[in-house]
Amino acid sequence: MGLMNGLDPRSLVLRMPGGNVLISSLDAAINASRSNSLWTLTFGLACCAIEMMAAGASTYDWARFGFEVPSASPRRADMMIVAGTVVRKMVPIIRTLYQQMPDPKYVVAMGGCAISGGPYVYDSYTIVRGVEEIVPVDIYIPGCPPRPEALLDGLIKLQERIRGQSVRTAPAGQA
Amino acid sequence: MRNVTFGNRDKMPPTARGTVPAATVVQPLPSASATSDEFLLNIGPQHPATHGVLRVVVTMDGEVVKDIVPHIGYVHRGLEKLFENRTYEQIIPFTDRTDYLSAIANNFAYVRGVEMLLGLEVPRKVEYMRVLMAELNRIASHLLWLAAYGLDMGAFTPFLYAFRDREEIVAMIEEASGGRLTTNYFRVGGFVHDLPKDFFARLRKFLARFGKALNELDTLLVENAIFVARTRGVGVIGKERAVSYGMTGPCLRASNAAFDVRRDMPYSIYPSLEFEIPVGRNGDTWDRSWVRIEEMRQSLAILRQAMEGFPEGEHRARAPRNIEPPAGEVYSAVEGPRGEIGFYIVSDGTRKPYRVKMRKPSFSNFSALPEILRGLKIADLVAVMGSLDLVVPEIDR
Amino acid sequence: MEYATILVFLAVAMLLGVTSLGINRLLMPYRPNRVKNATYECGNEPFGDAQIRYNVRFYIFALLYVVFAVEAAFLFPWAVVFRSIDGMLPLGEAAVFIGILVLALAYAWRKGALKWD
Amino acid sequence: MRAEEALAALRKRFPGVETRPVDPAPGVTVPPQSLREHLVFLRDELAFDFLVFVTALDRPSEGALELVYRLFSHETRVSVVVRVRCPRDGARVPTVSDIFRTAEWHERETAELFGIVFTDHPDPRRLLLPDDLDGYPLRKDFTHPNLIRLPEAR
Repeated sequence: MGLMNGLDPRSLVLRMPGGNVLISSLDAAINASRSNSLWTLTFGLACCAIEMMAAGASTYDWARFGFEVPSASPRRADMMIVAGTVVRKMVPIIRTLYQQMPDPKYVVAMGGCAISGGPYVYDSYTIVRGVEEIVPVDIYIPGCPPRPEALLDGLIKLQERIRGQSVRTAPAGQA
Repeated sequence: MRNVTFGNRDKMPPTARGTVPAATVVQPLPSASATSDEFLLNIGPQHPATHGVLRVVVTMDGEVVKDIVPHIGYVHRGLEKLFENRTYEQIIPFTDRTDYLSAIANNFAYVRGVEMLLGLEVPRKVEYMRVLMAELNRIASHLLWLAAYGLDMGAFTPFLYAFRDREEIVAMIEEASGGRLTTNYFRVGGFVHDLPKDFFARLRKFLARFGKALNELDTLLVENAIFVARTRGVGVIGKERAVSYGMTGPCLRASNAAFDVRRDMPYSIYPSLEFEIPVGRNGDTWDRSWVRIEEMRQSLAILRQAMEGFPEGEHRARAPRNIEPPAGEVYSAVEGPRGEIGFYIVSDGTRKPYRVKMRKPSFSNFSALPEILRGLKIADLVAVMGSLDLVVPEIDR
Repeated sequence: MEYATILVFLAVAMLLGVTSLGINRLLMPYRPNRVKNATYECGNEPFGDAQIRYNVRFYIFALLYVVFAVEAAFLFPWAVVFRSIDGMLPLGEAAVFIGILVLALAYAWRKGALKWD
Repeated sequence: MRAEEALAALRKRFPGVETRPVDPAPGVTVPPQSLREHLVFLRDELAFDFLVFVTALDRPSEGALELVYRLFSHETRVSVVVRVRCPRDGARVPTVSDIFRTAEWHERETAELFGIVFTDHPDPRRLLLPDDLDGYPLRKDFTHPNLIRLPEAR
């Protein structure tokens, strides 16, 4: 298997007399570095934000997987975790924030509210039934709120998807 | 590894369902006049200091704050409209999603209101269980406030220590109710199920350890010299102005006002428990923080007393299957971690309430921000907002 | 004096910079758009203009800082050669140099340049 | 000032004091014109220093909106409910935000959710609702394309 965690198996490790030589494809190297250092845009809307903080705290500690820096500005963020209820007054803001994030960017819809409006689908005149109507979503993490482990599991799935990317067809950000 | 492209990433997602209108662009505010050197600073919905999504437009003169205009409603889900189309039992999970840090206090206030409408007496064991859970929830909420406030003031360590202790409480609450944060544990007349077998063993272990850990947290943040320098005498509000703004909870008690719903409108078994109400003297940001630390110590004392006097008995009273209270109205208030949480429930005899008005502490506490902050510096804005311990969905409902 | 080595050194430095940026430019998905290039305003439409007038005291403090930064810059070479020269002369010179600047600071202080609000 | 004195003074001042079932707090119905005067009396004479909340009830059958002001006194620990009945459309009620500062936001919220105009309110902007939402959501007859009602359980 790959030498480093997450390195693409296509990479070869040659044992040479002078020491090991590592040959890897460009994609594998880029994807390994990109997937293991995803910075998240702190975007807590409601209850899921607290579980996101718990995932960042000492007990669950998502820094083990490379999500070390929750960045407050979209300029340094790789992914946007929409954690909480999306409401129509928030729509232009979410769109602007998403477009202000540099490519390649990813969106994680955390919790029932972000996926489909959650418990507020009926009888709410301001609810947006799912953040996918505003920004393209990559990973959906169900739960109300999802446990920190569920969030970590979702983010690890996102990492695996990123490892499958290629520079030729890197995800095209939104116009 | 197959080559993955993320679906139709190029074009914007179709708003086929048409529920989302074209981007309702927020009209830009008029910028301050060109002659004066005032300018408008927008601390917008997505900002670390706002603990959620509320927007504050600050008119600045240099670095001094001249005026503040808060904008809220970015998580307004229209709950009070939603409640009019839900039965009394279906409303319980929504109450703890308005203020997820004190879900149990919200459940408590709402369920007590419905029980008053029904004239239902709950067994003594249920009262003790409710006080136990409410005080545990208060400590967990204050710990999260401490963590977030540490982050706001630039101290990362309290965040880790506070969350370590909070995880213990959250694990206990989860074992009892099934939910870490949004518990939905209360029912009209009692609880969903009884406390787990080893609950008191874990609680005793927690009480033994947490006293020392709390002193550690206290010296780590609230007694920290830099913290005191940044908060002593900053953001002062007097007792009369605080009461006039409807402030309640630690923010009010910091301004030398010994008002606590557990004393003023006694409910459950609080009259039979001895605990003091910590009161700050001069209503500044440091006092608001100190009051919360002292409250946690008082909660530990309450937990010990409730544990000793814990009676035997049913964990749920004989409540009717379908709850249809007689026509009438009731206001039931509980002392949540942020202040008075009240439910004004008007029933018309059917299975769904005619109107439910939620009186939430953060709504009034936040409305006092412009008066507290006028004339302070921009760095103090972050300190004062953190000390108000705001939970945004509670403001917007 | 072989200037060639410096030239080569310079070329390699330039090459290093250009290639790393070039590769970066080739590999990264580059999609600028109007909103992405707009200033970040916590998610809202940016309003007001950036060139606002603000109090002069910020500028004065910046000036004073520059003066003392330059002073420190001059003291570095002096400190390097200080040990190799015997006698009290270098110490005296530095004292005069620092004295003049302290005088300037005292003057600024008296004139109220350091008064903040 | 003890609780009994406050209650006695209350009954003396307002003849029509009545309590509705279950809520022990005495209720008083006043016309909109004299609302301010009564609230100043309650705050200054009877020490009702805390305005708990301001909200409204939509009574479409009676064609009326019922405003509810709930006051509480920290000194005497007594609650009182002041009610104002006004017509469903074109209701104009004087603001009390200068008597109780908390009323400013409560009134703004009640105004945009029920459609009541609070005269000479210092800042009558919208508080919670998005700008493009017209109609008053908390009225019983409010409909909106985005509002899908929960289907009745069979």
